[in-house]
Amino acid sequence: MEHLCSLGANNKKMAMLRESQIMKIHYITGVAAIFVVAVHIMMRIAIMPYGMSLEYENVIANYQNIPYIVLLESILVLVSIHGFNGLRVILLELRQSKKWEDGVTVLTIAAMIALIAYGTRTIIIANGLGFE
Amino acid sequence: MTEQLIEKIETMEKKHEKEKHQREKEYPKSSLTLKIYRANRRAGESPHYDRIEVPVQRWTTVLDALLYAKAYKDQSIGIRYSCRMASCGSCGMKINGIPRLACYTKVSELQGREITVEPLSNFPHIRDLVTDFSQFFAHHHNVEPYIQNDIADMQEKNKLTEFIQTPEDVDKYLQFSYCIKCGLCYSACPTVATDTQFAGPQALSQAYRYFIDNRDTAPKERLNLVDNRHGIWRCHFAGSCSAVCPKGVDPALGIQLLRGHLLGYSKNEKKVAELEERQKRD
Amino acid sequence: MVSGGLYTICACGEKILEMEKEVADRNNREGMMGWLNPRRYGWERVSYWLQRLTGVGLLAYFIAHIYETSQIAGGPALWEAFLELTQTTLGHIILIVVIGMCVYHSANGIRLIFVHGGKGLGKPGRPDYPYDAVSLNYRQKSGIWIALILALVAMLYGASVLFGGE
Amino acid sequence: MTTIAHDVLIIGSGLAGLRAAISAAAVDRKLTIAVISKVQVMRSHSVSAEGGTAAVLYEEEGDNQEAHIYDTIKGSDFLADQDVAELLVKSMPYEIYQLDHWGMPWSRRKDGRIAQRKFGGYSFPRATFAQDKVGFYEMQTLYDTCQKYDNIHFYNEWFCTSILHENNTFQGVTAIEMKTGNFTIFKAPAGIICAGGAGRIYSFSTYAFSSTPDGLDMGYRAGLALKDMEFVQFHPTGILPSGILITEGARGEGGYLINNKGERFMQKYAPGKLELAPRDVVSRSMIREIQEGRGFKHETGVDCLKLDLTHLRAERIKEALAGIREIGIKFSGTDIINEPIEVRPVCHYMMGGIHTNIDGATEMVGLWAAGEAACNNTHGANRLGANSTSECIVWGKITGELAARYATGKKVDSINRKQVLEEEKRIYDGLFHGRGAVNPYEVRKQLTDMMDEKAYIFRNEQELTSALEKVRELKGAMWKHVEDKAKEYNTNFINVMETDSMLRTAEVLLVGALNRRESRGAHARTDYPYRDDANFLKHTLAYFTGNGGPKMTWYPVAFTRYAPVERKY
Ligand SMILES: Cc1cc2nc3c(=O)[nH]c(=O)nc-3n(C[C@H](O)[C@H](O)[C@H](O)COP(=O)(O)OP(=O)(O)OC[C@H]3O[C@@H](n4cnc5c(N)ncnc54)[C@H](O)[C@@H]3O)c2cc1C
Ligand code: HEM
Ligand code: SF4
Ligand code: F3S
Ligand code: FES
Repeated sequence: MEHLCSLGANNKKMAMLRESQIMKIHYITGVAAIFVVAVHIMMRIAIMPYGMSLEYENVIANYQNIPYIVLLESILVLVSIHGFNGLRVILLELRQSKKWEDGVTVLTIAAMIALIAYGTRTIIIANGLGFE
Repeated sequence: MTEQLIEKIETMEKKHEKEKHQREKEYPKSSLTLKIYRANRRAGESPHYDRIEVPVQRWTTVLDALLYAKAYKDQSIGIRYSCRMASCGSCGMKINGIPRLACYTKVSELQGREITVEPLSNFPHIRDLVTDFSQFFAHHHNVEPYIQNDIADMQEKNKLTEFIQTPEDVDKYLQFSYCIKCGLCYSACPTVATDTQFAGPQALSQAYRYFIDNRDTAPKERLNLVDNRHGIWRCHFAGSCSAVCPKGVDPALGIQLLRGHLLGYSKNEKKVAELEERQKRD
Repeated sequence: MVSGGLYTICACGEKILEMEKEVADRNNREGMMGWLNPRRYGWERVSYWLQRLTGVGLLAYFIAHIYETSQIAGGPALWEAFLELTQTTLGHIILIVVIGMCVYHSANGIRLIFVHGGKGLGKPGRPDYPYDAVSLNYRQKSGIWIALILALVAMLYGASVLFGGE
Repeated sequence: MTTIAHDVLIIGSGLAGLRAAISAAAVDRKLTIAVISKVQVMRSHSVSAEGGTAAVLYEEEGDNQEAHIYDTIKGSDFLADQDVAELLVKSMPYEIYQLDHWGMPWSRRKDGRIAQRKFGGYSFPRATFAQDKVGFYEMQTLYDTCQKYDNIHFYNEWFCTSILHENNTFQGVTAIEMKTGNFTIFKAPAGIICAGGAGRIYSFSTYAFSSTPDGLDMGYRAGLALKDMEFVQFHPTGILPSGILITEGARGEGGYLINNKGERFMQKYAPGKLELAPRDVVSRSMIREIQEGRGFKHETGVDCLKLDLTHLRAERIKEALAGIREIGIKFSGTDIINEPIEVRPVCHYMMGGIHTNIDGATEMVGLWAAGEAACNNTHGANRLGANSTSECIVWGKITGELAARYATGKKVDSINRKQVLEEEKRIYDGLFHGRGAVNPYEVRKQLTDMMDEKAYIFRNEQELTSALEKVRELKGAMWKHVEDKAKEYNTNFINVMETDSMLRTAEVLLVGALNRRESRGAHARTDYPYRDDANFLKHTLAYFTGNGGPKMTWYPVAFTRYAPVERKY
């Protein structure tokens, strides 16, 4: 049955991922984020007093620790994906036009990539700082 | 949570309900004021409120009051109504700020001596209390709300017989087919408030109604139909649809159950109903 | 041919394409004001709004946090200078709010992940008058309250760590 | 002025209209079908039907079609056309199953088959039901099924005002789009009037507020005959003060009617069937009880009796009569599980309508009528409960198909411009721009209250005559004006047009009632208390004559196998 309805038409536009796949990723990244963020915060307060953990040497020392780097990087990726997709959802609901929707999609993806790149840069540099 | 706490709250609410009933029994004959939203955009009339005094009794509904006002105070009030018994879905409007059916809301249930009536929000406004439902109906249309089955259209030559459906099979979808398309849920939903293409609670719960009916053989297609940018994922379980639904449809429930299938939490175990062999009649 | 309506409709939906008009008609939409109004609609509506608010808040904090931590690349002096900027009373208060948001958003998020799949909502049945929606049950309300309480507890704990240490 | 062309026009979107649309659309997907309705399509009055739809489904369990035919004819007090009743009964099982295939949530028995319950006047539990919202679910099923067809076009909220015709051939209709107020011409070679009943000419009535006789009146003004209009069914159980219906299903499930002595008084009047005697019998019995002082007084001061369901199990009520319970609590303040509910006979159905033959064809070429607006003589002088939705569906299907076949390959070349101008003059000059001091709503109220009083269950010469005088007086009063001058969604204008048609239809009804000097079925005359087969075993026809009263003639009843006998239950 050929129906020219907006739902069907929208389906055609969604070339990359189905909305259900996106939202599954949203949920999974959300749940995963809980664990990594929890570990991250624990390390801020459980190993040494909070104030101390923020001292330059301690922070740099952390960046020498490979498992910790992995942790930070995964927080970065998971939370960025989750957060920017969340933002995309809210913005998509705000206005509806092809221009706006395409813009929102491109911008949130771009912002996500930029943030991940920027955060990764910090990790690489901080890691490098320790070897000097 | 502790069961007791829940129970306590529930009994409290029941008591409150009972008191409301009592209050209503003692409702005096009197009059009150309707504060009616008036506007006719096309004719260039800008929005304002009219206050009209009407006599009321214990059983007077807001619709009765409005029709009285229309007949004897201001005949130009624009209002949509038909069945006056909460089964056609015409008379949805915001009464004291909440979407309700005018014919299903007794003035005695409302607090205060003044009742504010406004058109449903989220529907394009036409005039006074009347709004345009075409987009709402279009959303309903878009979820393909009919049984899809090769033998849905009976051939007259076929043996006359029904699909075998147990009462339990019926109960799975019956609640959702209570929907009278009054649009209250659509008016209450916060996503609909901003997303003009979101299918909305009514349409999505109807998608589930046909999805779970075991006479239907197109569950996959139905899931695909709602799985898109302005489809089922734009429901964030705000629950307001179910809070205002006058018929107990609980669209929020239908939507989440349908999404359970999309997420793979639930499997569609429904066995397609069979036709019972029967003697052909003349 | 026309029939009544903005988005002309036939049973066929022949003209429903009009719904795709670049600028859809927003006449009488509640807009962002519609996100609010818990007064009218109960706890689930509160949860809807808080989940958004905290989500966006967390994202904003997260971006700020990435920027903040990037200062480490500038060497010890810059890092200390920046720490001074953030380790103020205002900075601590913001951090406490973030903790609250994070806990609420996560706890409520877990609830939502179940609910969005129809878990914990009860079963459809034949509604009895007066109709109470089974989906708006006490399990959901309790879930929201628990998330709120957990957030409060976490904020208190955060306050004790941040302010208590001085 | 816009002209909209289609192949088939369906005026009215109740059960009959929607069923007709589907069957017409299925004939040929290239035909375009317009469904025009003065309410939004799925809001038609049919959604209010509660109790059931009659059909013979379980022949293996003892039912048979012969019995259904005879029950219908006997219920009609032998005024039904017997071939028509037979067609109804034979077509129904198919329709029930077809609805099932389209998704109708019929209530089921334990074994998964369609359930049926007892209904008044039947010899077998034959009312197929879906809880107590049968009409609603049927409407929903048909409306949703319409969504399958891309050649069905819905015109929501277009008010039809007149039929266009030339040389006794249908050409189209004129209509006003309520949203914009535009006057528009629809043209099509074929049309079906499915505009429903006229019950709002009574003020104590189960009907939706939209059930005014504008459809009937449209046909009447176009020269079609109105048939058997004097037969108005009064349903025994309407609640007070609104007149909302408590379905006969409540008695089918085992409810009792009691008087103020606590007696099940139906034992006196219909010992064989008790509460499940046909409606005319039960209603008359109730009025007798009231007249003899055994009624209750409702707090509004109206006399009534009580319907007792408290002896039924609460689960059964919640299962099969949930809607009624809701209505009772909401609109009458009574929970039927705990207390008997106050009821009174209430205007419920019009046996009469536009005169058609067994195929639903009217006297005009290219025009059919189906549903309550039509009178194809299924119900005679009294309809059995649950037979009306059946009739709507069966003749919806038949007329839809016939109209579509007829329309295939035809086109309307030109329409009768003169009629269009006349119609414009009638409604715009005569009503919209009219002048007068009398409030049209007051006229409506006086008319309906008067009908309640003088053309109720028991009638007599004197009251009917004074009623007729009153109608003519109201017709002449200075009320024809519309206060609201806006074009957009002008319900004031619509209401005035409705009132105009109500007055004309009420007149036909009263003249018919005066002429029928006998008591038959729902028409009970205290001055002629017996059935008179020698003089009145025939249908009444009324033709429009302009401003004078209707021209009345008679029309024969079709018999096949059943000779009239005395009707006893
Ligand atoms: C409360 C109640 C309960 C009932 N229960 C039962 C039952 O249990 N079983 C049973 O068999 N029967 C029952 N009946 C009777 C049955 O419901 C009706 O006879 C039947 O629904 C009539 O359907 P219809 O399609 O002819 O017209 P309706 O459903 O009345 O529809 C009329 C249509 O015509 C349209 N229309 C009218 N005038 C115009 C105009 N001028 N221009 C455009 N459109 C117009 C209206 O908008 C509407 O769409 C019940 C009736 C009532 C009142
Ligand atoms: C820590 C950083 C986090 C950020 C920056 C973040 C950000 C966001 C944003 C912006 C939204 C959009 C709000 C909306 O769609 O209504 C959102 C939604 C959501 N988040 Fe998070 N979130 C975070 C953590 C989490 C966690 C830990 C969970 C829990 C498992 C979670 C679960 C959810 C859920 C379920 C939604 C709702 C999606 C919906 O309603 O469709 N989030 N989040
Ligand atoms: S789901 Fe409820 S509120 Fe929404 S349209 Fe249907 S009946 Fe109305
Ligand atoms: S109110 Fe809206 S967000 Fe979902 S639960 Fe209901 S559709
Ligand atoms: S008038 Fe029909 S629902 Fe209110």
